[in-house]
Amino acid sequence: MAILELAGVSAGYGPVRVLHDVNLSVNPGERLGLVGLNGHGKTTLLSAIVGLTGWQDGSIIFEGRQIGGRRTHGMGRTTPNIVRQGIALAPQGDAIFPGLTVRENLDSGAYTRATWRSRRSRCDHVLDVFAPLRPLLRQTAGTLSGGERRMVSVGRALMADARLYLVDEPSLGLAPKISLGLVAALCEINIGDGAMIIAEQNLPLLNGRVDRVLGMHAGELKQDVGEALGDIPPAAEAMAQGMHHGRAL
Amino acid sequence: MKRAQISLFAASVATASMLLAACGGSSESSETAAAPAAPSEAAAPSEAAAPSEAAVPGEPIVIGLPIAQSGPAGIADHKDCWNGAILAQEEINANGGVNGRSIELDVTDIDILTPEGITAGFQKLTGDGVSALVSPFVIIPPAAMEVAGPYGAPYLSGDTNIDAQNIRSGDPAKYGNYFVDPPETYYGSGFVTFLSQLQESGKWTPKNNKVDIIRGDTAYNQNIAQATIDAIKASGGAWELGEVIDITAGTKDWSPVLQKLAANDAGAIMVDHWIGAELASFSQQFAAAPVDGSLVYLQYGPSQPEYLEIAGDSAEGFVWGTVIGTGNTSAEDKAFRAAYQAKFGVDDKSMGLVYPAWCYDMVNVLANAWATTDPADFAAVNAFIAANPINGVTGFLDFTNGVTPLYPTEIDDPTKGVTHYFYQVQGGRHTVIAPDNDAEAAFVPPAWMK
Amino acid sequence: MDVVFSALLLASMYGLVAIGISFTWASIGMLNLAQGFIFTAGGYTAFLFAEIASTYGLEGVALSVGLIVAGMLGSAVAGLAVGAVAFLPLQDRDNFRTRSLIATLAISLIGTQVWLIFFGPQNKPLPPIFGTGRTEIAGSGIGNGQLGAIVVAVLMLGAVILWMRSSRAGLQMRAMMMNPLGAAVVGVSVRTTGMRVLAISGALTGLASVLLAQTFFVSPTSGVQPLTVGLIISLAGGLGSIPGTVAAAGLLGLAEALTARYLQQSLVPFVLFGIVVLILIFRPRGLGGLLEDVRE
Amino acid sequence: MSKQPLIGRRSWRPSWPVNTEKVFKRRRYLGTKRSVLRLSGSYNPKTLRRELVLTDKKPTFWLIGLLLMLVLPIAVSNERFFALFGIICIYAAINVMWTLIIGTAGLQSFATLATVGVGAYGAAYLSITYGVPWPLMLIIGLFLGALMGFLISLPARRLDGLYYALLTLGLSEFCRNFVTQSDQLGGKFNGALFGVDRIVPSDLMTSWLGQVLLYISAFALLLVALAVFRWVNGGRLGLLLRASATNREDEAFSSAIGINFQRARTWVFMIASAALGAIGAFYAAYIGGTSLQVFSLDLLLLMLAMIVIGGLGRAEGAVIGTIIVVGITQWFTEWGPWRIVLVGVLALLSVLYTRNGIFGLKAQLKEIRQRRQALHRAGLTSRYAEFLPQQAPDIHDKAMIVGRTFERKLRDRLRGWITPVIIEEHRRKPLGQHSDHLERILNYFRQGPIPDKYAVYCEEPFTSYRVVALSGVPGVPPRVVDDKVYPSLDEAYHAVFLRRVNDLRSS
Amino acid sequence: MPLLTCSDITLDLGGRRILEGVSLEVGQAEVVGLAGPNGAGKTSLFEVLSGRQLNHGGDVTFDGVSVRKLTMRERVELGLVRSYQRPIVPAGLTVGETLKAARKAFKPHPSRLRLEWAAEFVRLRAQMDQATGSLETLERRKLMLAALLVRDPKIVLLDEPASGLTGSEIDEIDLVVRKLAQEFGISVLLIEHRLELLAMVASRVLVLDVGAIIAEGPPETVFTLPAVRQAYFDVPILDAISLGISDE
Repeated sequence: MAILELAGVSAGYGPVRVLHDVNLSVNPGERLGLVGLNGHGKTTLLSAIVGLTGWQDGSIIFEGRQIGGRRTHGMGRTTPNIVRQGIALAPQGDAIFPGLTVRENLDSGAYTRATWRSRRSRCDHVLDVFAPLRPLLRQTAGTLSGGERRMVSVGRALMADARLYLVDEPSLGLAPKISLGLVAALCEINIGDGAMIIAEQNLPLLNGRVDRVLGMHAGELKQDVGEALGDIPPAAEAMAQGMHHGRAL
Repeated sequence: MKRAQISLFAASVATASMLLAACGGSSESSETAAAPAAPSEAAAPSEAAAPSEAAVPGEPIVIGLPIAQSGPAGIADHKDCWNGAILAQEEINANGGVNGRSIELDVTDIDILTPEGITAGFQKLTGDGVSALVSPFVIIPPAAMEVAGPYGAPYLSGDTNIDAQNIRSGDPAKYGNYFVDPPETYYGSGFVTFLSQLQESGKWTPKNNKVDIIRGDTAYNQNIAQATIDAIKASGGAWELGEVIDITAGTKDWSPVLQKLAANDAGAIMVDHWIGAELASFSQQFAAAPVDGSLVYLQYGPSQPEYLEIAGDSAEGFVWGTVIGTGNTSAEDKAFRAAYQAKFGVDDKSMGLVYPAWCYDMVNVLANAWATTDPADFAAVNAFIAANPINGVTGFLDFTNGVTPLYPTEIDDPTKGVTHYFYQVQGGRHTVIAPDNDAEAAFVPPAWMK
Repeated sequence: MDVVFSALLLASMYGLVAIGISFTWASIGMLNLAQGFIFTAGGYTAFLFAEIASTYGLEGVALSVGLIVAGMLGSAVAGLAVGAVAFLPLQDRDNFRTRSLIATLAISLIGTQVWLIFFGPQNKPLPPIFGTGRTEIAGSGIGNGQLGAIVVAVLMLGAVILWMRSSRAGLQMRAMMMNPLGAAVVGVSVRTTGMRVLAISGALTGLASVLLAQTFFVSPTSGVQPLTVGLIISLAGGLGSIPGTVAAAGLLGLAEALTARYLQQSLVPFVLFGIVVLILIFRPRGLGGLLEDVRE
Repeated sequence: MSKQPLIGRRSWRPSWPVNTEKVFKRRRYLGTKRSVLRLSGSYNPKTLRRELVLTDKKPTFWLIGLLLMLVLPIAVSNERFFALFGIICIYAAINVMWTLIIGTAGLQSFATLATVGVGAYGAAYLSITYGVPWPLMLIIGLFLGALMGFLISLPARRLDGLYYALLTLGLSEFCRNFVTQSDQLGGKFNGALFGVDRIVPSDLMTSWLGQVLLYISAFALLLVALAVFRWVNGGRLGLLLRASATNREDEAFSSAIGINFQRARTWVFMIASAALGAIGAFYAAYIGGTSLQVFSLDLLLLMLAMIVIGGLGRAEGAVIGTIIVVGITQWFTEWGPWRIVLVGVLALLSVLYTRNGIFGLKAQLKEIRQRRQALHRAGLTSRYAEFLPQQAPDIHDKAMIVGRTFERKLRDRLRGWITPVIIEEHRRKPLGQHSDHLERILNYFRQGPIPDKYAVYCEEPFTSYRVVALSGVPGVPPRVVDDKVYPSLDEAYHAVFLRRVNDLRSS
Repeated sequence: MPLLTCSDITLDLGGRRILEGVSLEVGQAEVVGLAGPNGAGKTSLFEVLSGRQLNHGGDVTFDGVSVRKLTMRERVELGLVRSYQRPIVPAGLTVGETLKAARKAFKPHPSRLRLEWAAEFVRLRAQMDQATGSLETLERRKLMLAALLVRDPKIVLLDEPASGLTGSEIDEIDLVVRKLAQEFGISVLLIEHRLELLAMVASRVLVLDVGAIIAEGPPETVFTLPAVRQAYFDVPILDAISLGISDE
């Protein structure tokens, strides 16, 4: 049975409709890549799953429970409930708590009553993945660099005892070398029979690391990734070669 | 009449708002432009509100009462006044009214803190065509006089304000309809006189002749403080000014003041502040840590019903005074108290001692005048009130100068003026201790003076 | 020593009121100008409780505890009511800060008049909670009422701050202070937490109300002064900073006590305003206002 | 008015047929480029007749509304009505200036009434003590207000919005305490000063003429306040401040283009404060005195309720809000405390259910309507046309949607036809007779817009050709798209074809 | 003489050293690129050069005079303007009003023709009465550029003008940058992650890493230097990430 089943999901903000009748099903143990250009609805799709859009319509079934449906009221009102059912989101932009220490930030990811007790061991586990955070545990998160913040943000999502991890644009605004490392780390994490969706603009970053890649274009899902990426942004290697051309083709 | 005014206002506001609302955008249809016809039709009835029309024989005579009900100040006193007026009105109406006409009260809310609020309240009443105005204090009397003066109907006010009375005497032609109680400055001179009399009577031997004054921040209290200081100077060394301690309204912690008082150790302490609840708080804290042997005088505030209720046992032994209070010795006073307490379900402890009596008296003054004059003839009524003093529960109401004279400071004859009462809390109730001919009991030194 | 007691009393009362304002601001971004209404609500509830208790002849410790609990409960309920009107419906609308500010203003405008209509303009006293006697400490006397108020206030403040620092719910509230979106993402419901915050700060205000009613009584407008003082303290302390607020309460309480004792009572407002201006000149975000920097 | 032909979905505008013989002369306000009441001449595209069109109804409504406000009290000639509308005018003037501070300058200052109070007390005190006549009082008030504005604007740069708001709130309290305790200003009537030189001599005061004059003076004050608002908000200062509104992004932008928004804010604040000071002096001269209540929190709350109910940041909102609130509180005095409750409820309702008071309602309704349309349209466009979904609501031209939908369908079809066979066919013979599908594809390519259209550039005839892209702008040379050089024209043609095919595929 | 020079810039933010002894020169009508991994301090350097960040060590000279103490706005008046990474435009204005605000920002006000020229120059495709909020990224960037060019600046600092744009949109920016330098003699200092754009327009590229300049040279060669490749392209081991420094 699919862990997540989207049927006819439309969503948007205010007068704007960003997603159009999206159908998607994610299987247990699957790592799914979601690629597409800016503004074509990747973030909105992930936000819709946790109810962070302005309004949405359609059915989202997570582990047999309906978490979507028709909603027009405020953004983020149902999010905490959905998150507590076992979905962890590392949002675009670092939604970390700048005044708390790194440890407190990570702890806050284990918010539910059950995970709260095991937060120490979970924290160790996350620090194994993101080793650079270990010496920074007592530091205030607001003073971290962009890469470290992103690690805290993703690490916080990993603290939860989730069945479905959603990671939004791990590479955004990061230098190629850092983003590559981050994505590689993400893809090595053992998710068991849970699932993970990584939204990413940079297709080569995901190549070969995820089980399946879907494209996103103008608010619709495309099986054909090339169609979604009219212009595939160059990966690091391609950039170096592409310098001699007028534009990257 | 009221309905006409409401609809007049509503129509104009609706029109204006529709029009200005249309300014907000451009694509609205222009049909709203047809609206201006409405207000001029609605305007017609309000012109009928000329005062002369109110006096059709057989119809009730209307007294206007501006009573503060919503603002942050004075509501308790104003409510007292309202009650007193209701009592008088019902008594008069029960006795067949005035010349067969009943008396009616036209009550409106008034914002006594802003000139425009006072103007609005008074204009509401003059617009209704009342035959007289009875008002407890307003904070800014000139604003009220500005409306009431030209209107001409008798305006009986509880403003103890020397400057308002100066304005009246400066232009008697314009403000000849303004009848008031004695100004606040008498609190000062009366207090010093009281101290001297008390000392002479032998009931109290002051430990020293110093007088400390705790001064509140309103002009009212500052005037009283100044009058007290002047009176102390005029006493020729019998009394000596101690320290003047300034406080602000809203004082909750009196300990700094108490510490200063203890350090000064004056023979008499005057708390020149008018808010009953804060005086109650003072009483509580003073009673807990008193200055031994000092006589404490609180200004008019304890007349408010809440004082005794809040201060409770701590209030015992404090002295206070008022220039327009209710006595408890004469038959009229007792009858009034009994009637008032029966009607409003209060007792001696929880009855206001100033404004119920004053407003009760004022309605009676008016009824007395209307018995022989035409209520619509304001000049005649005013002349009658000025020329014919009557005996009320606050004392002898003689408005010869528009101001009732005060016994015993201004005149010596208790039958020729209203009385400056001094009370002491004895056995949990306010007991008149001065002047002598009205006293229920003698001054009893409180616990800290024994 | 008298001055010290004065200062302590003022500081603890100020602290209780200001911390409610500061706390609400920090966690849900709402400047609660209905704090005065919440304050009077606590007072009136305690007053009603006292009325009922006197008919049943309740006395002594039971009465005292009952009064405090009733006051805190009443204010907490009032806090929830304010939340239901000014927080829940507006919470995810744009311009929430301005909107909620105006909504709370309207509530305080309405609240005062409602008290006036139902309870009349008279001040209402509460029975003494800590007795009327005096205690001698270090050579100077202090009323039991004041002493009890200081002790209870300090204990309660300490408990709340400790709870904020160490518990899961505290972490959740602090997380929401920093980043409401992030909090939602980790499963903290802004709405429930917000209401909880309002209830807790309401309860603290109610405590202040009951304790202050010992000397200050309850009246429809008795909330205005605590509100302005609370605003000034939380301003000087740096909105949203709890240690800063406590420090500011101590500083201003001491300043007020010293001014009233050695200068004139009437100079107190000027001195307090001057100190706040000075603080803001040197620290534009108040004594502890670091939080604002990291929020956004 | 002629019969109004409805063309498309153009919004309805009132228009009048004009004499076709005469040249239409646009009347302008003196010294500006604005036409009177925004009347302009235009052709009706349907009847092809000339018309006089009211392009913006706002000025007309302002005119009617203000005229009504002027005439209404005079027509009614009721003493109470004069007083009510007089005080409405003064409060409205204060609120308009406050709107300038909060809306235009974006400073959350609550010291408005404090400034008014300082102007009023200063002018009243001088008038009482030295017999200063009222015109001089206004000037004194102006200076006091400007001084006050300067002092208050000092901390604005340093302090954060909310801190500033609370500090200015404290300032009112400070002023109140100061006046209360000052023996000179605290005066005779519990903080109120009375006996100021009045605008209308007191012997005229009770007459009808005096009342009318007094009211007209208050009305003139409102007009001046509105004029100042218009002048500042619509002028350069207003523009600069709107460019650097309130959030940090806007401020970053405006400092990038060199706007000194701090100075502009201070200026607006000073202007508004000076006006407020003058209004204070006017108030003192109008009422004959002033009271402590100007510094109180209660009045400030009521004022705030006024601008909230009307709609924050708009002059018309300030005026209407004032009319409603002052009307309720000063006219229905017999309702007692309930009328304050009513004001509170109105403020609460406007904050809960409207976006920006009464004047936000229209835009709000419009937005609801638009959102419904946009959702519908977005549903259409997502299936057929090529839009980013975000764009959909901004497209009002239906023809554009139809056009794009057609384009999209066409491209989908053409894309399906592009096969290796077709490409091979073109490679073999770029010019000449082609199969039907290729011909259609080529036709589509030929129709493309000139900007960025690929073209062949001949470096050296018969040996060296390159592919370029046209700029689309006359005088701007084409740019070279890549380094490749083609030896023959046919190969260059085919390269262009391949590029276009590639673009078609990726579109 | 170079138009803009800075020497030995050091900058500390929140207890971290962001820039360490950075010196650079930009000549008249020269296009200089600035590259480097995220967190290298590129934007911070812009903040220093543009005067938004004044608490730094070292000196900034523009057009022969030291502008060390001048604020951003004062530098704008001298002809040193910058853009931002995010395509920010005033939210409450229309396109025309935005340009008008730029024209009227300070005296002397350029003529309206100048404004039209600027809009035309960047090929702004927007109605003058269109709300800026409805513009797309590219048009926003162009509007920002046009607003900057109204003032006839001497140097423009562009912070990632191509981020968030597609290939053909980048071409338009490319064209504008080139014309600025070649036809109007305006110098350009350019931060860009899209190396292909840098390669096309810049005559010289500086590579910044960890707050210091590690390489400088023409774009054809500079990216092939081992130090640059190591900092920029090589797939890292995770432990090395901790060196990254925020440039926000």
